[in-house]
Amino acid sequence: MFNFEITALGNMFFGLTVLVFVSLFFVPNKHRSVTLYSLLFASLACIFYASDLITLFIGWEIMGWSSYFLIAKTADKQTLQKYIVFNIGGAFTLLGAIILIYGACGSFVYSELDFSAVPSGQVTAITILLLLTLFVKSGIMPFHYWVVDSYSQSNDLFSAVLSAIISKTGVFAFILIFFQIITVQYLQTPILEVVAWLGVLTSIIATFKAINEDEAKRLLAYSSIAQVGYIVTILSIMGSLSLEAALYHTVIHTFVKLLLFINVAAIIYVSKQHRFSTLGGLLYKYPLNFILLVVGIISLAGMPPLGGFSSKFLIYTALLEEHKGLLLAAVLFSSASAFLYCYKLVYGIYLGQPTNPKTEAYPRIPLRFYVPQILGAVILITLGTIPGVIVPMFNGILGSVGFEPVLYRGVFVLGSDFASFNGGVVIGAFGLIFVLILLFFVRLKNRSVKPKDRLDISYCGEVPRADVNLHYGYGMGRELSRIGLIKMILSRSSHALWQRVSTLFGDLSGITQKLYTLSAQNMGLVIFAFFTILLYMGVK
Amino acid sequence: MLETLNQTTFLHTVVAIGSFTIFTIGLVGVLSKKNLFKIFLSLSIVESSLFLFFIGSHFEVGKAAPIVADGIKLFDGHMVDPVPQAMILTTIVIGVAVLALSLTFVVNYYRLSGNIDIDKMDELGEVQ
Amino acid sequence: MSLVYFIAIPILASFLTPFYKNYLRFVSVLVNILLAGFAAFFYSRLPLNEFISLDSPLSIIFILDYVSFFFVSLFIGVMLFFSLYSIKEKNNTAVFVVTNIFTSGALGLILSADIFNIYIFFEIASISAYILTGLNRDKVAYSGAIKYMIVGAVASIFLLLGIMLMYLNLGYLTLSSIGAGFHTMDKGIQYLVLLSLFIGFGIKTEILPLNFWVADIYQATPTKIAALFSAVLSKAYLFVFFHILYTLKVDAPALLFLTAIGLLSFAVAELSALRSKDVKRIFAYSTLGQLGVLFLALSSANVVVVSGALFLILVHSISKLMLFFSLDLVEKKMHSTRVEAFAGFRSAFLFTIFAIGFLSLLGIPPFAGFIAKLTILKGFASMGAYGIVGAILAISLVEATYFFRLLSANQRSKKTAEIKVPLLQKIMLSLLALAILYLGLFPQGLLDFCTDAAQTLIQGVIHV
Amino acid sequence: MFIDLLIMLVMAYGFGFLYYGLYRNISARVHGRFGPSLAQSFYDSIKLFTKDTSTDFGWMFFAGPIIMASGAILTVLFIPYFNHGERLVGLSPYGNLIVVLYFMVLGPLGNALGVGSHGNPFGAMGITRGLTRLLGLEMPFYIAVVGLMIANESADIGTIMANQAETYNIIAHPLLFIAAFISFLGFLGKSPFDVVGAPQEVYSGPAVEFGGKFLALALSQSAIFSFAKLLLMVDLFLGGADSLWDLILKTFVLFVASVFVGNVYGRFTTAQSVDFLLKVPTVIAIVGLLFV
Repeated sequence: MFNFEITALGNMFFGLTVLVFVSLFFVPNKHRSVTLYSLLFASLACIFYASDLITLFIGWEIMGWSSYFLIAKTADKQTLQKYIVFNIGGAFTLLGAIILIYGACGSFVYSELDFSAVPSGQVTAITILLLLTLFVKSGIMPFHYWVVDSYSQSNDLFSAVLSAIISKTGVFAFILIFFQIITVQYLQTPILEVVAWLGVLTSIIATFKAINEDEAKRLLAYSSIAQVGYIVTILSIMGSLSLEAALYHTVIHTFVKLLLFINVAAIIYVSKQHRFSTLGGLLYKYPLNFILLVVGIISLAGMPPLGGFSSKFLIYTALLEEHKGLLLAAVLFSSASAFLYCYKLVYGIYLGQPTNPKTEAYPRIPLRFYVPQILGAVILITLGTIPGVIVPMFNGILGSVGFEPVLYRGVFVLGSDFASFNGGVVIGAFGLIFVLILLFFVRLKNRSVKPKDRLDISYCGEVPRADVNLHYGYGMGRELSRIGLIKMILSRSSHALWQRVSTLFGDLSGITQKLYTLSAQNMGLVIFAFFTILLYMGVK
Repeated sequence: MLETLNQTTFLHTVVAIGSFTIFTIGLVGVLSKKNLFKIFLSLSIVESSLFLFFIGSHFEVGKAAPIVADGIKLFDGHMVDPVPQAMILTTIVIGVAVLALSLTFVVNYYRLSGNIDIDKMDELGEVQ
Repeated sequence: MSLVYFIAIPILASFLTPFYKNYLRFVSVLVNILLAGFAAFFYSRLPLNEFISLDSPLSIIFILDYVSFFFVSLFIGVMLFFSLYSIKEKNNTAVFVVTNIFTSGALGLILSADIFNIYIFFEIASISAYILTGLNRDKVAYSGAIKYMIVGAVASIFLLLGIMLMYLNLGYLTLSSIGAGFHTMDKGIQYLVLLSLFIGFGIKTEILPLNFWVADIYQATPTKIAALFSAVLSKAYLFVFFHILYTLKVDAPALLFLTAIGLLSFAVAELSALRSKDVKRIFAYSTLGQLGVLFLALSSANVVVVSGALFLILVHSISKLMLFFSLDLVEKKMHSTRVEAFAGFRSAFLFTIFAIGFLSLLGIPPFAGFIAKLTILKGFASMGAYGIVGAILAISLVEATYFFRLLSANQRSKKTAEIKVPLLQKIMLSLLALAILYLGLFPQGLLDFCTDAAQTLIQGVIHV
Repeated sequence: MFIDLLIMLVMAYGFGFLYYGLYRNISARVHGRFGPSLAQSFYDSIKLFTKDTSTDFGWMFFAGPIIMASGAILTVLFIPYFNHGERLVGLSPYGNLIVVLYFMVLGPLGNALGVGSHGNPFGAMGITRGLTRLLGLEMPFYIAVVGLMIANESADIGTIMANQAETYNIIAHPLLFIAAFISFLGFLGKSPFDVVGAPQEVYSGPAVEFGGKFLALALSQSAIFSFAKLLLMVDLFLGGADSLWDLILKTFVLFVASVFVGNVYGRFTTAQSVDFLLKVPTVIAIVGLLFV
């Protein structure tokens, strides 16, 4: 029943999983359940190394329910309900697709699946079912309903796993199924077009929702949705370069989210606060944590000279090469808006003035929190400097799914014929300029004075009262809701839709329940009536 | 006239109509009476109508009852089919047993709840 | 060796109760072990026909082929489990008296190959079920029993009608002869016969719209007994119904009608459970839903689907035993089966058992329910019936909703009572859970047997 | 190589402050008064560097302006000055247009970090406004640039420049130019998009706590940065420069155009400007993109 096969694609995703799990092993957490984490790990291995659809499905389901029990320790009932309905639903659409594939091709084994004789309608049905599964797992709108609550309410350790690894299983399955199994010639272009736009709309909407969030983990959750949205968009281009871009972004996003979630977890661990309106001013208390967070958000925003830029660059290039101008414009819009939530994250936690009088008394962050963060930071900086270093691995994957590798011009250079850049020069130039200005500046430094206290600021010519809130974290991003388009995005929510569906089923249930409380006599009436109806139908 | 009455088909018709009437009476009783006793009795009547129909349908004019008595070793063409008789006998026994059991339940239920009206049995159902 | 022992031994054990009144529980275990031994003895001699007394068509025939062996061993297994599980209940002689009769009724139903005997065992099983329902001897129990008896009486009336019509027109009682001669009958009579059988068995196999009484009965019945209803009784009727149907070789539209009814039954039952606030009723609805799936799978006349259905019967029996028995422990502690009570207990062991049971019922790997569901869906896919595949999956989602609601209710509520599970119970329940896991990971042997059994079932009873 | 880079930097610094001085003069004339001499802005810059005291809020406050200045200088170094030139191309062979676009936001982010680290809420407020406005500014500009990249099948600035030997992009893609020019106004901090730094709106915005050498660095980088932007516009839409005079002429024309437009309009609030930018120029740019 279980059939496995070592593939380049599986190796990459499993490698990421191992790194994330091993580094998270160091992080202190009171909700650590060895059984469930091992099950989850095994199920992920099962997914990444499966060689038939049934094994994949088994892994998928075990992942689903073991995550459920991990979340269940901290999340509230409604969140759990959302989680399970969407994830089991997604798994069932996967099973439906698998059954359809079996009906069409007569096999479950990847290598035996041949779609050349399958009618295109059936392939379309299979595609749509599979896409639903992937959309649920990756949180593509409008199937993202479960994501944010689950990410934010699960314990801090598991949020990182959810965002860094579990959201990537959707990406993995997309690559596996649409690049390797149902190859591109059997896919319908309009569907791919829709997928691309769904991905990018998701990222735009999620970005603005993130900007509007007051809770650090919810912000990261929305950001996760947005980032996976890019990956889905870029994957739906179905080209060699786009696959490389997607793989690159997957790697980057895994480490960015690992870093950021653990960073926030560390802050929550010491401060017990998780809202921006009750955090702030921790910069000089936890400088190392701050620097790591900055590394994370620079990569998240995709700015040079760190690794995030490399993957963003590939995404843009891939879209440009295919002449997807509008799509690229939309990606850029979302990408540009991402600066705002990145800044909110760093400002809300570290910058500005402390909002909590107890800030001074916060304990030190245990060193164990730095293991995954430093791992992430090292990888991100490395990938910024020598962006070409992991390209050979991607080329191997491309080769194994039957695509021509297009990148690789040495470790420092990343890019295709369309455009390329030299990561070493970029980071070197930046570093050099930075150091030169710094040296020049330090010569002037002896003429600086320190402020007297935290209220010694330029405040319209007065000294602010001590009880005035000098932290702007609560209001950041409020301007956005005054802008017509963005206001429209922010005021809408899929909550009402899903709520209506849930109410509908509840009402239906109420009606059918009434049937099951019939008295014996009415039951007899039903039986005789049924008999008579069938008799009448038979006679006719 | 008497010839007609004595024909098997005619008798079968009479039995069919009669048992159908009884069946209907029983059915109406089951569905309309509120007293638990009456409902079970009505069920018994419905059952009886079936017995009557079955036995009546196998009765043929001029044949003896299928009783193995002295000197008769074998069921043959002079007797009516013995199987229905055996079946109905068994069924009647079962029916009596079921009726007895049900009446026991009704009596016990009445002792505990003081209620014998089927519409007032509200112990079961969805909790709110 | 005779097949009659399967029926005679348990019923005799009950009738002889006065001789060992205080030790009946041990006797019950012994009886079931003995029956299990018989089953093992007969396994190598399959298939088997046994004629008692006269020649066909008047003889009494017992038949033990692959499929009836499957059910016989399943039921003996369940009853053995039940008797072992309750071996410490000293003051509950009545339960053992009736359950032995119940065993014999259910086994008789499976083994009989002539319709009048089927009717008799149908009644024996029903009567023991009525008594079991009323066993609590309170208002609720009697109320349930009365309801059950009224509906049951209607069912037996219809069954009797069908049997009489068949005998009137054919003059046979044995299944094989009836199967051979059924299509020589007048079309109208055929329809009437099938209709009466459908109503009679439909009530007992708990199929929409004949199943509106079921949830109330489960609620009235002692929780452990409800497990027997769910695991044994309904399955026995289900088997006999399809045994007869396949023997009569009914035409495709009739089977299609049954498929539709099964699907509808599944949907309505799962939907009703969504809002229910009583765990016992939720389990009852879930049983109804699973029976709907079984009904629709068994009526497909496809070997793969039917073998999946047989697998599901086994898995469902095990899961429901687990769930009802665990619920019984909860009920004893919390004095209620309401969802609030369910949410309030604390016991990691019971929680795990519930979780495994739910996951298996939902058909989620790596538990055995998944294999059953997969086989059924695979079969439907090979028939090209993708609509049914979609419907089953969609309705399963509703099922998942309420099962997981129960789990999260327990996880996230304030705990009011700690349940200590006695060692015996712990071992027995763990055994069931392990069985589910084992069958989920290594299903092949059982699947092969199920395929043989499915072939036998679809073939119908043939006169050998 | 290093000499080239140094020349580019010095030129950017010189022209940046020169144009800043011109801007002050022209604005003054438009308002009907006389502005300061052209040298005044250079004096200001050097004077501020030698100011005696400035408040220092810790190392992040210190690092912020440096990152900002690094971003501006990096931007200049990655934009080639001359067409087909061997000289003064800086580091542009190692980067491309996308890299440059991202360098342009590196500065503001560094600034944001620095500003955030002093405890003044007005600074953070100004930064939020700045980032929000940036979001609006980037949209039309990016779409225009994307259009050019698609039209030229390359993201290399040199290639885009070289391809304009026949027709300038301002003529070939007028809609893209209009869109880019509107956001260019905002990038330069000209009316009507100058709300961020305007002291009347929020009490002095991002620069609220800057003084002395911090302000000096901020001013210098802003001068360098505005020249970099002029240069980029010239390279992308006006075919680049063949000689030094060509370079001065083209940047000057573009600069004067922006000054005049800026002086005519009033000021948008943040929300209004983003709204406007997302509606008018973005739509123009998208239409232009469809023509590509």
